[in-house]
Amino acid sequence: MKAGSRLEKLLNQGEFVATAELGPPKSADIQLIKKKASILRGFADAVNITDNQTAIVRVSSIAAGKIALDEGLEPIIQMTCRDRNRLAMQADVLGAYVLGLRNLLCLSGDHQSFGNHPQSKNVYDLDSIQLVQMCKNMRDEKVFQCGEEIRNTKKSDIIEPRMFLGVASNPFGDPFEFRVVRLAKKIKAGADFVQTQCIFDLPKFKTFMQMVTDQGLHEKVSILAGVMPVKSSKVLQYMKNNVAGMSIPDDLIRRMEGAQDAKAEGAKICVEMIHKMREIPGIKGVHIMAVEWEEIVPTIVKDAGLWPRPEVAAE
Amino acid sequence: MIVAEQKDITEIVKMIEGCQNILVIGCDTCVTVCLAGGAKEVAILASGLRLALKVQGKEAEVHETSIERQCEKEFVDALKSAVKGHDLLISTGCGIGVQTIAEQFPSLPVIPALNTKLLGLPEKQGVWVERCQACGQCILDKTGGVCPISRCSKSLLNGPCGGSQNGKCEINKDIDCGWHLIYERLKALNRLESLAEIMPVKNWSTSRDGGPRKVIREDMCL
Amino acid sequence: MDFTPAIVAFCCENSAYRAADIAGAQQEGYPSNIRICRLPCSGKLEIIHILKAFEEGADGVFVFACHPDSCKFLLGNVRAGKRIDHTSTLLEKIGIEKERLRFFFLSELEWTAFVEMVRLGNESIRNLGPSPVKKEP
Amino acid sequence: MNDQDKAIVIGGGIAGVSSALSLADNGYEVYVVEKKSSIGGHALSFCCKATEQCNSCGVCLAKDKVTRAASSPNIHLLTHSEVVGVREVRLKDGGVSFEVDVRKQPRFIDEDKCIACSLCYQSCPKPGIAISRPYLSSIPNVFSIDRNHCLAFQQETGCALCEDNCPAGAIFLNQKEETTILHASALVVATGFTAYDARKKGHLGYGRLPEVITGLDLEQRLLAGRASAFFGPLTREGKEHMPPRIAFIQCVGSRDPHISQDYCSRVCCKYAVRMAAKLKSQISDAEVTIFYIDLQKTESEFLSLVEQVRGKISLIKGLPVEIEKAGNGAGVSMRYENIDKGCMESADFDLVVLSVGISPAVQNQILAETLCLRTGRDGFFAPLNLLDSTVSSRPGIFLAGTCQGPKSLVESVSHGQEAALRAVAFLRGLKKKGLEEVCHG
Amino acid sequence: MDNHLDSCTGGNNGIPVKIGVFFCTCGHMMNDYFDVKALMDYAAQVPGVAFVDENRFLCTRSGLEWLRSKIVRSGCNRFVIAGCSPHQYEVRFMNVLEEAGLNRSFLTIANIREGCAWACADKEGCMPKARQILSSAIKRVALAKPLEKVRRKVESSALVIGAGISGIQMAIELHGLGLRPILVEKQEKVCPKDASFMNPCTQGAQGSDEVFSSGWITQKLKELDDKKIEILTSSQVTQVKGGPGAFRVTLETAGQEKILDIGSIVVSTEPEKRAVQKMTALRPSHRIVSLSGLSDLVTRERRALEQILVTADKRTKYVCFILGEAEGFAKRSTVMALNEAIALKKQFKAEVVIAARDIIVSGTQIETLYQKARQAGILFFRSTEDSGPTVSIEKGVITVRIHDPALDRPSAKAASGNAGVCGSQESEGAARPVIIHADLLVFEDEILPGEDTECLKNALRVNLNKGGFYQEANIHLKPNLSNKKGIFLAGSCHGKEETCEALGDVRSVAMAVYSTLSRGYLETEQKVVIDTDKCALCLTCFRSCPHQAIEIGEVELGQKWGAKVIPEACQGCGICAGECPAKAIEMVHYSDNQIFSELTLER
Repeated sequence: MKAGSRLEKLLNQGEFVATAELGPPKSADIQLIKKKASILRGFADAVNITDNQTAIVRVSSIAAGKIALDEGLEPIIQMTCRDRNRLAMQADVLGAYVLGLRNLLCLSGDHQSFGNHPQSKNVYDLDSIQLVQMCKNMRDEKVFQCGEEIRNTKKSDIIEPRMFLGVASNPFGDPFEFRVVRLAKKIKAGADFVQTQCIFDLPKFKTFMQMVTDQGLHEKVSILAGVMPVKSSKVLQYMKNNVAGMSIPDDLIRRMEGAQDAKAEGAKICVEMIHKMREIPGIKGVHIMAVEWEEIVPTIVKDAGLWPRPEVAAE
Repeated sequence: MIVAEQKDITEIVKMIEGCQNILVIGCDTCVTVCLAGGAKEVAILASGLRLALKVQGKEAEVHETSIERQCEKEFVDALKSAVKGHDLLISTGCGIGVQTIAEQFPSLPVIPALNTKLLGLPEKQGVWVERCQACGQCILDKTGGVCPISRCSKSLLNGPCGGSQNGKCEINKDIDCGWHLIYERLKALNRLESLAEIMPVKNWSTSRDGGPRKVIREDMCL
Repeated sequence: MDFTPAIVAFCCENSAYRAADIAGAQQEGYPSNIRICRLPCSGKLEIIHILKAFEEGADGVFVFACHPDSCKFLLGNVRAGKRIDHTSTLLEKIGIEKERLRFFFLSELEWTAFVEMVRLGNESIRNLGPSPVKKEP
Repeated sequence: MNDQDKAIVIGGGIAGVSSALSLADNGYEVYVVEKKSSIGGHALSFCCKATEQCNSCGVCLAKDKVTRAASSPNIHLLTHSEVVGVREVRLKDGGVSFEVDVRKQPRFIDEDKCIACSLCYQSCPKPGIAISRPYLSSIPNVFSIDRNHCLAFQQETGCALCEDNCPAGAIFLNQKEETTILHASALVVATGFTAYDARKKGHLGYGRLPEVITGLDLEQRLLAGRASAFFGPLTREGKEHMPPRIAFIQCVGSRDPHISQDYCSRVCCKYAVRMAAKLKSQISDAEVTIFYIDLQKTESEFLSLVEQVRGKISLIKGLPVEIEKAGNGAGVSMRYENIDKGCMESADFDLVVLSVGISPAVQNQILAETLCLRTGRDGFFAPLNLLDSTVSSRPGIFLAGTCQGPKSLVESVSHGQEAALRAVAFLRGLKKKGLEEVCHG
Repeated sequence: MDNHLDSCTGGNNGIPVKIGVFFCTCGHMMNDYFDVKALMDYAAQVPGVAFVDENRFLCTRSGLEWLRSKIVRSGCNRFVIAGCSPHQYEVRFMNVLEEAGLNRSFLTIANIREGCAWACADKEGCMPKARQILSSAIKRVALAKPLEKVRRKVESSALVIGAGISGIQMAIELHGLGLRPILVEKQEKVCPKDASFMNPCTQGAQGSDEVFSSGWITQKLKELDDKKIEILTSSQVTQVKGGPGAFRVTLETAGQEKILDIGSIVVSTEPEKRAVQKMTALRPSHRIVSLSGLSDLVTRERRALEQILVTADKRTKYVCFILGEAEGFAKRSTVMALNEAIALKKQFKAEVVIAARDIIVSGTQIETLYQKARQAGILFFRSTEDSGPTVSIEKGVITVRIHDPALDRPSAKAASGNAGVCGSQESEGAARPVIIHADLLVFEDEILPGEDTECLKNALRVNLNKGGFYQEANIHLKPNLSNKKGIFLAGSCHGKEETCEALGDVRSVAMAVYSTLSRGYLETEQKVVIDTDKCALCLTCFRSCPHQAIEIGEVELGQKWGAKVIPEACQGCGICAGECPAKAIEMVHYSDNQIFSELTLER
């Protein structure tokens, strides 16, 4: 056991896990967090709590994560390198840990120019890989980035934050050949699980996974494939044109256009995608990114035959 | 070289509010080469200000001069006589120039006519691009001679983020992805394997983050 | 109102200057308040020259260049065009109507056009009234 | 100066001028014998075809050349002059040379004295007819008096107003025709072309209908002023101020076996489209149509020009069968064959421009006899070998420009240089030979 | 107000400026417009003016004589001539100055005839304007600086790049003029890439079918040999410095670097050929060829051709040419097509069809060739602008459909019936295309700039036009100048299509080259001067000079670097002076101060 988080345990049990996403509100509205949490409860083994997603100010991921935890979810705290330097990050890791949060997803983070404070100064003291490394060292070497031991005073004993560390991977970014290398790097840095960018272009993803398995990376880390239900063809079109590092086949867009009930079709596609994912060797689960559409998650999980979710086996 | 860009003249016109006798000082080095503050631009700016003042019906004199390098006290000192009788100095030098002038002429207000933008080079005539952040700890040896600090929007040290597509950066289609360039370069040099190593956390204390910096060459100190 | 604007016309000697000559020789009169300044090529015209003209009290500045692609020096008219765009934005920011700076394409043989342009140009400047630069403090 | 350093260029058109310039630039003494009162030929009577951009018609190029020629110390202009005889003479050093008789018609104004102040012109009772100058700053920039119209030669009283008014005392009404003899070892024939006389094509109505003009007429009109000037207020279908309808007719006197001018004049498509574009740029609402057989899409600039006018003017494949006064009195009506539609159609126009072709100059035959040169069946001077069209059938005489066959303005300039090259090579050859013989002797 | 005086004495190294003003009254004509006497008085009182006089006709021989004597006697060192436009006699007057031992730039013309007397719409405006013109002319001349003349010896060698047909001819012509041509070819041996590129323009028309075959070339190659013309094979130009008369050219010859001093450079490279899109779209077949492919068949692989066009069964064979698919070089295609068509008709008794929008005949004898083709019984179909011929391959049979509206006319029934011979008439319909089952289908080639154009362009620093061929788009460069003086363009590299045209072009270029080199030296005025101390080496002038007349390097041997003008290449436009951010560049005859001095208005 590295962190002993629920997610970790389920993966160790060899379950095909399903994680979801919970975007904290752009206001101090605690009810919204609770509402979303209640939707997802029982349908996701863990939920990512996003960190100022697309560089738009929101309730901090750790605070929201704590609430989710209290609501009976297993949160995965996302942490970007955009907004904090190494001090703040380590402080937050400690903070998250003392609040009982056990999963941490380390990200570079979208550039602030996308968000609602494009004029802000970005930090990028570390990059995502260095962040993972730092957290791993905090957990396993029990030291801060500076090398100091993690103890309050010389006399007091070492109490380190033990986080189950995740990273993101975008199989569709360029240069394509480098994507696997980068994943390998992240694993080397200490990643325990990987959540991929949401996948629409299956063939390309398969080639990616082929390269991954060829290098045996799938044995070193648990890979959760990202899937995304979309409400309309417009969303796809938008992502195709505006979201960097996205590969979306046109026939998919056409299919959505053709559909009478776009939403239903979106969900259907997502389900199909999940089924296909299960067949790909090296995939240990799915990460369902129903951005601002949490209510669809239960349906998808059910239709995908992933319900009910397994329990952690008692030791 | 240092690349600067002239401020909007309206901004400058506001800054000279109420001054009677103005001297525009050009710099014959970097800002001349980057076509922002050389003799030609000084003349245009001065003339522009004169016109602006006349249009506002104000009486004021605007004179012009130019020196070798505004970032050298000795050169700036040489302005002493030229400066006499002026109640405002405008520097078309980079930020360094403005401050040197301020230091040398403590009693006179000096205002900047330029925005100092970047350390870079002309990509083509009239287009300048950034190449260095003066981080104080060069790693170009590891990155095939392409600087990730200045050319990656996130100054990442371990390869392109997920936003890199078709060699372009996620924040803007006409910005090259610095890491893509590094990748291509190392591929050409066939040293890709070096990218597999994790580049350690950078020591930013050598950059601005370590507070105002200083370079001391003991042997050269008199 | 009775006001004769002072107008400086920068003329490329390969086109407009000759056109002006022919117009003259044809006894094809054009306003006498147009002051012609001969240039080897519109590409020689600098921003500062235009500004100086206004400083000296010109109410309008006309620039005559050869037609695109026919500059004897290939790019003179292109350069002139760019400089003039730059100048007119500058003028506007300074508070001088950019209509006071006019850019024309002309060939040596189009002297009738020259006369027409000068006359119309002169009218438009007249309508604009004296240059704001001349305001007495 | 030695004959082998001299050349005579017959014809002061653009080809001749460019030839003369090339020779003069290399230190040769050049005599340009021009029939008219000034050099430059057709080229200088053309207008600038620039629209929003330059359409590279080359008139300014011609003007440049002519001005340069005028100021070249090695070039001597003989205006009002014609070559009337040529004899070959052997020189002492064994080289050959030509002895050329040049007859100069009186201009009645002394070129050296005249200062082109135009006072004579102003004082003349028949200005522009009796005393004239082809165009401003013509070269030489000197007026000339036409004996057929000048009153001094008609009335017994004898008008001499010009003489009295000339401040420079440059007028000599008693000037006589004179013949001078020139020596040179090389001759360049550059007598140019004659525009096809559209009157011969009665059905097109040129000379009969005022609305029908030739390309050359249009050139001159556009040179004199803006296009809008030559249409009055057009009223038709009861409406006022209707846009002018203009037609260009291609291949008038070209590609026409019936008149044994079965060659393409090479320039018409280009000048028609250029002028169409020009008209369109001056009268934005004008309806311009070009009637043609085959559009000669050759040079890249022309292709882009065609692109430029695409959609703005209409191109119809087919030629008119007849042009008559329009029934309703407004303009002319034309019946034509529309090859693309494969039928006869008819339309009305306010102006019809005939793109007249390039015909051999009328005097070619006479000149050919004087110079003992061969002309082709098409009436142009025939080169020995089409791969080098500047070499005439007689050694020492070279051909330049449209006297040898249809050429555009720029092509003529180029051809002029070619002829100069041949002349230079020939003269150098003579010199060498001369030297050798001297050494032997 | 007249500070221009003190400011300029410096330019006149200390000697006080004394200005002489001469009026030409053009007869008495000027007096009709304004009071010349009054003007003279006005001029006399302008500071710096030391001498004023008038003459009735300065431009005449006697006038110039008078001027010369006055210039000498007046003891002035700057002169203004008030009279007609500078475009009339400026040059003559400047020459007079020179003869009088003064620099020609110490003269300014006050254009009070065309520029004022004749031009003023309002007579009362005339006098003041004349005064203004005069005063600014005086100020201007007071500021005048001398125009230095530079005389440079020139090399008699000329580099001919590309040993194609044009290149070879060029070398021979230049040699004939006593110059030293050096032929550069990137292939390892000189054999024009494609003799057929330039098609015998006069073939057929002249009867001699071999005006221009390989025979022509072998003969020329021999000539090269006999004349001992220097040829550098497998060589490429990598860098060119200097200007007309004195280029320093760096070549790569068989891997070796070689540096040559060259007087003048001629580009005569050959373009590339490519199959037109319409052809590449089709399934490749030995029965579908490009024009050049066809001429290869004709000349080299006759057997193959026979297999296509001669078979046991006596069925007539059909050959179809489709023209007008490629942009540009239409003349070349037409001529080639006509020639080949006639040949095939003659030799194989085949039915030959040429489908084209327009027949291009604007060249030497092409019309005749066209007529000849018609008489030979070749069928011409005119496809319309919007519906070109379509090609399809149906079970191995190449089928061409052509819409020729001419055939829809009853009158043309006969013709269409005739067309029927070479195919079948499609069922009745408004527009009935002619259908041809072609045994041989021929497309024109698309002509593209040579593949080395880009790098050669960079080495020579010359411009290309939109099509990527060597530029000449600007009328002032015609007939064959590049944007850089001393570098010329000859033949197909700038769009010449016919052999005659190309060879003619070669000769006119040869003449131009000779004109630059024949005198053995070049004398040019230093119109532009660069103040090295001010030069910030920003390269702006270097980049923006349209004639590539500015170089960066040691200003004087062993001195520090700076920008320097190559006077022989400079054409005096002043663009560089306008761009220079350090104000280091000045046009001698149009200095800023001079221009400013003309702007001051009388108040």
